Amino acid sequence: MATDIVTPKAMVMADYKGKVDPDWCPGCGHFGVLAAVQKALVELQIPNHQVATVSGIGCSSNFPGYIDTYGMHTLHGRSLPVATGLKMANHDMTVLVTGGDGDGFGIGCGHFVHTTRRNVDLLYLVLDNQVYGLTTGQTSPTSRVGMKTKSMPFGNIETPLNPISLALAAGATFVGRGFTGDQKHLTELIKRGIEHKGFSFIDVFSPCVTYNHDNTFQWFRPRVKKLEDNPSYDPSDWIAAMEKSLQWGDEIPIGRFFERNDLPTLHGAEPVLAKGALVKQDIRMPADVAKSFIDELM
Amino acid sequence: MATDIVTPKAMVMADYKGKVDPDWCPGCGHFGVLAAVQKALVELQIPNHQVATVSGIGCSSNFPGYIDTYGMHTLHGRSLPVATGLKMANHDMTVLVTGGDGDGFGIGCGHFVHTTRRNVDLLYLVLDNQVYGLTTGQTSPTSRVGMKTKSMPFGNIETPLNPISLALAAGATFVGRGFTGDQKHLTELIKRGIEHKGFSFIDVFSPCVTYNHDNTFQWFRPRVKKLEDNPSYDPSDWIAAMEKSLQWGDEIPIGRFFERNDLPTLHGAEPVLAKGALVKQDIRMPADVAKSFIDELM
Amino acid sequence: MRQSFSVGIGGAAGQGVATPGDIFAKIFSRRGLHLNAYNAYQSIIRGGHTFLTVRTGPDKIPTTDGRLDLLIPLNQDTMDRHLRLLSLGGACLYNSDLIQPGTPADGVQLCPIPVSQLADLSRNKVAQNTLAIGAALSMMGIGFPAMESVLEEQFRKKERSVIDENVSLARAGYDYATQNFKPFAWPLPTTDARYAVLSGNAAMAMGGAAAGVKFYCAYPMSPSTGVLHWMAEHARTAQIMVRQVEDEIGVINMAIGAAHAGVRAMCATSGGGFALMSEGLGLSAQAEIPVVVIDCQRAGPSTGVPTKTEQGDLWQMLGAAFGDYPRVIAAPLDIADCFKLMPEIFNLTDQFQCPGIVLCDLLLAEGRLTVDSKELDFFPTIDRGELITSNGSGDHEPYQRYKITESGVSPRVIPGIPGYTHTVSSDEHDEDGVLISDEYTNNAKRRAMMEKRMRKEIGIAAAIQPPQLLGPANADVTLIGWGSTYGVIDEACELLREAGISANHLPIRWLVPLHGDAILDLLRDARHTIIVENNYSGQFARYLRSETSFTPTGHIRKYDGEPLFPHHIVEAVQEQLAGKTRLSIPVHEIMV
Amino acid sequence: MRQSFSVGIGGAAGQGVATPGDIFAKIFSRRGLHLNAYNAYQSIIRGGHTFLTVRTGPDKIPTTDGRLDLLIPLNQDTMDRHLRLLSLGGACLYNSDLIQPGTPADGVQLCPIPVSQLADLSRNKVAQNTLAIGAALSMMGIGFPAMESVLEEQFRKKERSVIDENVSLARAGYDYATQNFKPFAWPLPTTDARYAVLSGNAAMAMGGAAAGVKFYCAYPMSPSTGVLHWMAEHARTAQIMVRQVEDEIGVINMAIGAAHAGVRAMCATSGGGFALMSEGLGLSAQAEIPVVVIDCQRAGPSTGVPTKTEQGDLWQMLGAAFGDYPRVIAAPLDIADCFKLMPEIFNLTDQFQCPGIVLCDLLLAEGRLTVDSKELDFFPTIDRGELITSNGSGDHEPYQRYKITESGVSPRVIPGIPGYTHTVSSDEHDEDGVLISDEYTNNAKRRAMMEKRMRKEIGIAAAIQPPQLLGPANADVTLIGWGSTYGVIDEACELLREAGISANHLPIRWLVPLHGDAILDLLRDARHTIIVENNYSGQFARYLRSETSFTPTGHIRKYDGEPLFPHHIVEAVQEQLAGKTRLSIPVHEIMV
Ligand SMILES: Cc1ncc(C[n+]2csc(CCOP(=O)(O)OP(=O)(O)O)c2C)c(N)n1
Ligand SMILES: Cc1ncc(C[n+]2csc(CCOP(=O)(O)OP(=O)(O)O)c2C)c(N)n1
Ligand code: SF4
Ligand code: SF4
Ligand SMILES: [Mg+2]
Ligand SMILES: [Mg+2]
Repeated sequence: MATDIVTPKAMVMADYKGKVDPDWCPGCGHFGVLAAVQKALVELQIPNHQVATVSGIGCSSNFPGYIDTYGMHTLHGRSLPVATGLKMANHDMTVLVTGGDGDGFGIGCGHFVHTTRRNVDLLYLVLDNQVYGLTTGQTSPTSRVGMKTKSMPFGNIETPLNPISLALAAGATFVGRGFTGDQKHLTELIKRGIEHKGFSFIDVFSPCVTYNHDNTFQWFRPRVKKLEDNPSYDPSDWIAAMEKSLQWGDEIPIGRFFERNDLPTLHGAEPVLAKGALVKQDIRMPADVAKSFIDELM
Repeated sequence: MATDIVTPKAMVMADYKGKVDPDWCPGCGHFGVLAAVQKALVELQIPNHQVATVSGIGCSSNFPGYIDTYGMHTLHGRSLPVATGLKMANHDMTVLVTGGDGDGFGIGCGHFVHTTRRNVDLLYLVLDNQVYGLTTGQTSPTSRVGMKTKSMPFGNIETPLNPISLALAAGATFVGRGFTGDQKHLTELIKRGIEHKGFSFIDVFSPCVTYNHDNTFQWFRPRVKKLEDNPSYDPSDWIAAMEKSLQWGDEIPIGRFFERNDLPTLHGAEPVLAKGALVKQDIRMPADVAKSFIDELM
Repeated sequence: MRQSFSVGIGGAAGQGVATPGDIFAKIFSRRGLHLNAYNAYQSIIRGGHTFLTVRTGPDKIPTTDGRLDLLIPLNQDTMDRHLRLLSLGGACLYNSDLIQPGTPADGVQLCPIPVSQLADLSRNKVAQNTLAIGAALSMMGIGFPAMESVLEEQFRKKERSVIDENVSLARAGYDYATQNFKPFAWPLPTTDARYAVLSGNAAMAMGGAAAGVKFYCAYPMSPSTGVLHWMAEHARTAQIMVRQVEDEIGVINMAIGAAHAGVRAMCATSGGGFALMSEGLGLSAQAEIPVVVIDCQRAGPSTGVPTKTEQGDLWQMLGAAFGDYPRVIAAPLDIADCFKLMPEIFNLTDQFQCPGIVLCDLLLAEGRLTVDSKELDFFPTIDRGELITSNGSGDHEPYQRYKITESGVSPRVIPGIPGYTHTVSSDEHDEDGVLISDEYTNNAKRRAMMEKRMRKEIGIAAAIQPPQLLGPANADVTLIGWGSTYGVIDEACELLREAGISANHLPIRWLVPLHGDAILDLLRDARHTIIVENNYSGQFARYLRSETSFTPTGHIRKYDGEPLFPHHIVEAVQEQLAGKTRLSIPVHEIMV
Repeated sequence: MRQSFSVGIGGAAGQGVATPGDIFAKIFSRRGLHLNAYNAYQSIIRGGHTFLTVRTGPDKIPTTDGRLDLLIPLNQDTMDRHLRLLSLGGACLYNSDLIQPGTPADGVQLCPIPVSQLADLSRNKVAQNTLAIGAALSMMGIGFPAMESVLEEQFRKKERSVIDENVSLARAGYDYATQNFKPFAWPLPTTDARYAVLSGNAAMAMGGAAAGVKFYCAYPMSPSTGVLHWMAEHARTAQIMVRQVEDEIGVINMAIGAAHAGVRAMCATSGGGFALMSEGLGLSAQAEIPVVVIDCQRAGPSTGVPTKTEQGDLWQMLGAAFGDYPRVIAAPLDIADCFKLMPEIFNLTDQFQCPGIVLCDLLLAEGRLTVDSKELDFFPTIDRGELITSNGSGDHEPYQRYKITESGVSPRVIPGIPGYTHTVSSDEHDEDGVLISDEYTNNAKRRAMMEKRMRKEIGIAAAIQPPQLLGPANADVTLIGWGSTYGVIDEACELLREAGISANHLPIRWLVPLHGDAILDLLRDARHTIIVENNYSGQFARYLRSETSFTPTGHIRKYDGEPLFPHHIVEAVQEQLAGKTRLSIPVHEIMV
């Protein structure tokens, strides 16, 4: 790549405003997540052209269209492999991945587990509304037992997936949970997630005001309790995090469940990238390397 | 279905012998798993026509061809959804699913998590050799860091997946680990897994003598330690199981990590199946039901 | 021209366009009128623009049209976009408090409703909708009691006060219109018939239930989700097990598992989900386990335009899964056919132990049509093919699952029966089901097994009806369509005849196998042939050519996401007969 | 007839068939001889039956054949199956301690080697293999030193004693044969040329590396895994990031992510894995992100016959992903072309920002061929198309990712550059990348965007070469093939000419877009046309017909998992010219 002209300037919220306004339903939880991400980027002062926002398909996955970065609106459930490819090809980019609970834990579940264990250095935000929003309200993998939807009108009979325990079991090096209704807390969590070197996962309660009448803002607000408020909670203790992940009911923990910083990231562990971002390396190989390949065949 | 003529007789090993002998490499760990399954079925005296053995693709997945039951050799990674469909349509069958670590934890990972949380009543045996056997030796999701294979000749750089913690996190109601080198223990574990009502998962160390030179019979034999030998280990304690799942190295636990029996199975939770196995129900609906469907539209 | 009356209702998603649509549909169908309804909407839950057209009349209404008799804009945007769809004799009913009228064409009646004078808006946010319906009925010459009973039903789950309020609002609208607006020249007639009103999705779901489907699974995907919703809602009464699965790969494989266990199993999706299912079709074909997949096409490529119609999946169906294998692919011609086709395709897939695909599209899947309830036969012929359901006396020949037979069909057995254990396989195998490739590779056996499977194609072709030419024998133009273009071509032929051009119609319902020779016979003497389809590249034209070498004189195609209207075809035929072009791409007049 | 010599070596998997094959290949190529090798094997790691044919000679060797000059059976099974492949002048070298000879054809020399007398079997289990190679070289008239140096290399990673032992075993075999067996009538010549020996998989991997691939990912699947293995082994020297992914869906999407970031990205799979990738192709097309996918065909349907060749994926490629979209599909003609095609297709996909598919098959992917190293050009032209790699002065027009242009191509930008942020999308979108379907649905914009994308097809067609007719103009028969049938048809034409039938050859390399008009032109005066392909249904014949209405006079097809041999074609042409049939299905003579 040739050299770019960059006029350094302080990033403000307006710099992250997308070309169009979100077309989410008024009151949708996703607005808050968008705002928190934009605030986090402003606070971290990351220039928008150095950020890639990758999503799948869903209401939540329309996110890249509403934030002014290099956006990719990919296939339902496939944001993580796309984001991994992007990060491996240019690890100088800050990579954010956004999507829904259906996108990430349903159809995308396999990628979620594998991207996690690979410790790809990106922040994965699941805008978890425990329902399929864009397809007009079906059960999702995080819908609670008994919840009635168009696809399970007599109530869900499947135990929901626990994203926090799953991420921990898959070897995530940063696991958090946020609530779109607590902007300050969420923004801080997102900042930490971006700063973390490795795979950061944040499950964000982001109520669907149209299709989820069980898990609403009103339902969550009195229940969420910040882990940060408990001074004895140690986010480096994996077993403690696992134990906390089971808590659900009158009290639901949010915050940073777990973080470890001793594992290499995928791009860090790859010697080929030691010479810099792949996209900035020479597209041609040295002549002697080419010759060695032919010599092997003679 | 019309009535079948069944002459009750005691099942013996020969009754479970498949049409052809396994074409696995001499010494392959998979032989032991086959034998243990056959022994377990004999000990439980389950008639072979009441058993369905479903697999994906891989050396391990050739299993159904070597045991005389109703077998299905399906697609790579897809054994669990096929088995779920089969079980839902005829829950009177005993359903065994066999496959490899690539099949189950790689391409099949999403189905593994979801079949687990649904508590489908079947036994899922992963013949885990930490390598892709049939495709002649590539890294698998359970290959250890540093292991050299044809696809990662400089050594694996990805943290392996931990099947035990993953199954626990996904909500498995029975989680075990066996070693093909300990037939008696494995057979007992399989028996328990078959008898368990719900999703039983057993990860079986089943060394690939051709492509995995790191994790061999010799490597495992001194390391495996039976949980059953530890009287204080309580397999109903999920957190304890999680903690145990982390153990790897000089001592590697095998045995029943976890079991709970308080959750309904998927077929048990479905009212439509209360009238008996779906395949045995009338294919025609009652006339008044048909009429009610039309009336709704008028 | 068949007599019909079209109402268009538009607004933002969430403004309640659906309810007036439902109310009109009920009122029309109970009057013994036919109707056809199509909703042009966007992939957005609230906001944006939605435009519902309901067309009704005493004869079959094969399609909606761009010409409206009545427009009910629920917001300014709708007024601005669609007023021009009204022509002489038409009327526009709108909330004059909020909406500025545009300049209508000559002879169009603007009917402002002073909503705030007639309703207490603080209590009912959608008062304008109910007022407008009441007013519309008055202008259509429909008595108020019809409306009252439908409102009672529509809101039956609500409190009494809600119902009463809506009835009184409708009454107010009705009376206001009677006093202030000119009724339509053509009061809506009544007939003694009573029709069922249903969508293609409901029809396919019910057709499946009628065919004896016991296991249905799906992953939500527009425009196929309606099948899941019908199935889920009626699961307990119909005794069908309905599962929502983690993805489409799981869906097809779960359906195959259930089918192997012996029940009829079905699933539905759209193009992107079908791509994920395609590997499973190969399994169904190779293991010889029948399964039926519904594909409701939407505009592509990729996520494309999720809420828009297209016939762009044909080549995906033709190419689904690698290798050669027998299968059945059929495209229902209309919503009634969505029902009727299901038992037929289940019988074929059971008889020939192969996958079956129902290639539908958004237009039919989400459109609504009146259907004579007699056409919804819940007790059709069920032929499960050669299926061993019991071991009889217990004595039988050694069982070979893939026995080589003349027909290519080998008797199948329901797992659980003593004495018939065997393994089915996605790998090539011998007659016993033993894997050829893993046990020993024998190219002679491989060839024989390929030929056994492929022989089924002969049986399938013999079992399905060759297509028929509809209309006069010696027409000026022959219009060839497939699937959902049936209705629009049917009406276009009528309009053409009125315009002095005799037209006939070759609708294709069975796509694979295709009766190529029969088609060539039917087209031999055709003077001017035009293939009409809703896609860019002429997917059917290319397929027909691949089977027959046939090339038509011209093409009419559309790929803007919206369906064809009859007049699009008429105009295109006229320009093509005049020699102006061989490819017409009509411009859509309803902007949504 | 071109002079050639064929060796067949057979045994159970794990008996070490590969090593003698490698040694012969090295010895032949260093003698300046061409060679072509094909291994018929089974999906089993140990046991079963494997049969490797190595054919060599001073001219290009386009294919292997069923006729052998030398058979080396490593077990009884091989003797029993394949002795009949030898005819007058041929010889069979076997371990007389273990193997009973069969009854050979007239003039075939049986050459028993008393292995236990010549070797200490307790020390070397594969002694029979090395003895046989030594003996074979002696009979072929090759001096021993050639063998010695190759053995040194082959075992270079082993201890000195192992090398010495092998050399002395080979020597013993050599001397024994010199004393006891009759040398072949045709001693293998030498030339001054030196060839590289490589498989199609290695060629495609190297071609990709030469094209500048920086990111390669895959999920293992036979017969494409060789590409992954080459890439993995050479990743660090070539500075290519190589990833093994959890499944093929992840593969294509990861490649697309890397491609979007600005590097050339590639992946490979086979039919079943391709089915899973097909949804991703639609993303590549709609988001306009170039990506290259290699599909190595194997016999289907479904898991099929994983170790056997077929050309049965064509329609899967044609139908991959729903909707209409531009793309490039090419089938390499031989192993050298596997290399050459890669930079060409990368240039096209970069220029036209669309997916590219390389449709290879097991025959080429796993076969081995001598290639002049000059044909392996590691510094080909690289054209990345309209790619913005810097913001220049920082001043520019507002950037529109999907700007509507005459060519259909809109300049692409590498993410990370200031001032060009935008969103790419799998949903239909406007010029800015804003989602049309979610923001507002506009059928005029949708149509314009479809047409913009599809206009690229014109540019692609202009950029690729129309096919050429090879051979005499006025031939008795024209053989039409695609991809890997190139070699076998080439040789068949030569044999036909020798048999008095003049034949020419139309090989198709670019499948999509297809130069239909050029093909029709070339075939206009053809007297007798036959399409030759390795599948059941004539997938290419059907496709060609769909594009041109052309139907050939006859077909030669094979679907037993094994490739065609030249004499199969010759005999089929003869029977077809004699009017006996229009469809020939040759029977394979090598039973594996
Ligand atoms: C392969 C495929 N299957 C199904 C769909 C349809 N689809 C679009 S979004 C969605 C689910 C959305 O739910 P979620 O991911 O939870 O996001 P939300 O809308 O709730 O924010 C589905 C099933 C699709 N686009 N692609
Ligand atoms: C869709 C698809 N991708 C890839 C393959 C190729 N394949 C066959 S078996 C296998 C992996 C086998 O490994 P594992 O499941 O661990 O079983 P093992 O052979 O080690 O017992 C792969 C990748 C396939 N059959 N289908
Ligand atoms: S449907 Fe639900 S998730 Fe989607 S935009 Fe509306 S409130 Fe948000
Ligand atoms: S390759 Fe490995 S897993 Fe496969 S049969 Fe041989 S030893 Fe067993
Ligand atoms: Mg959601
Ligand atoms: Mg394995």
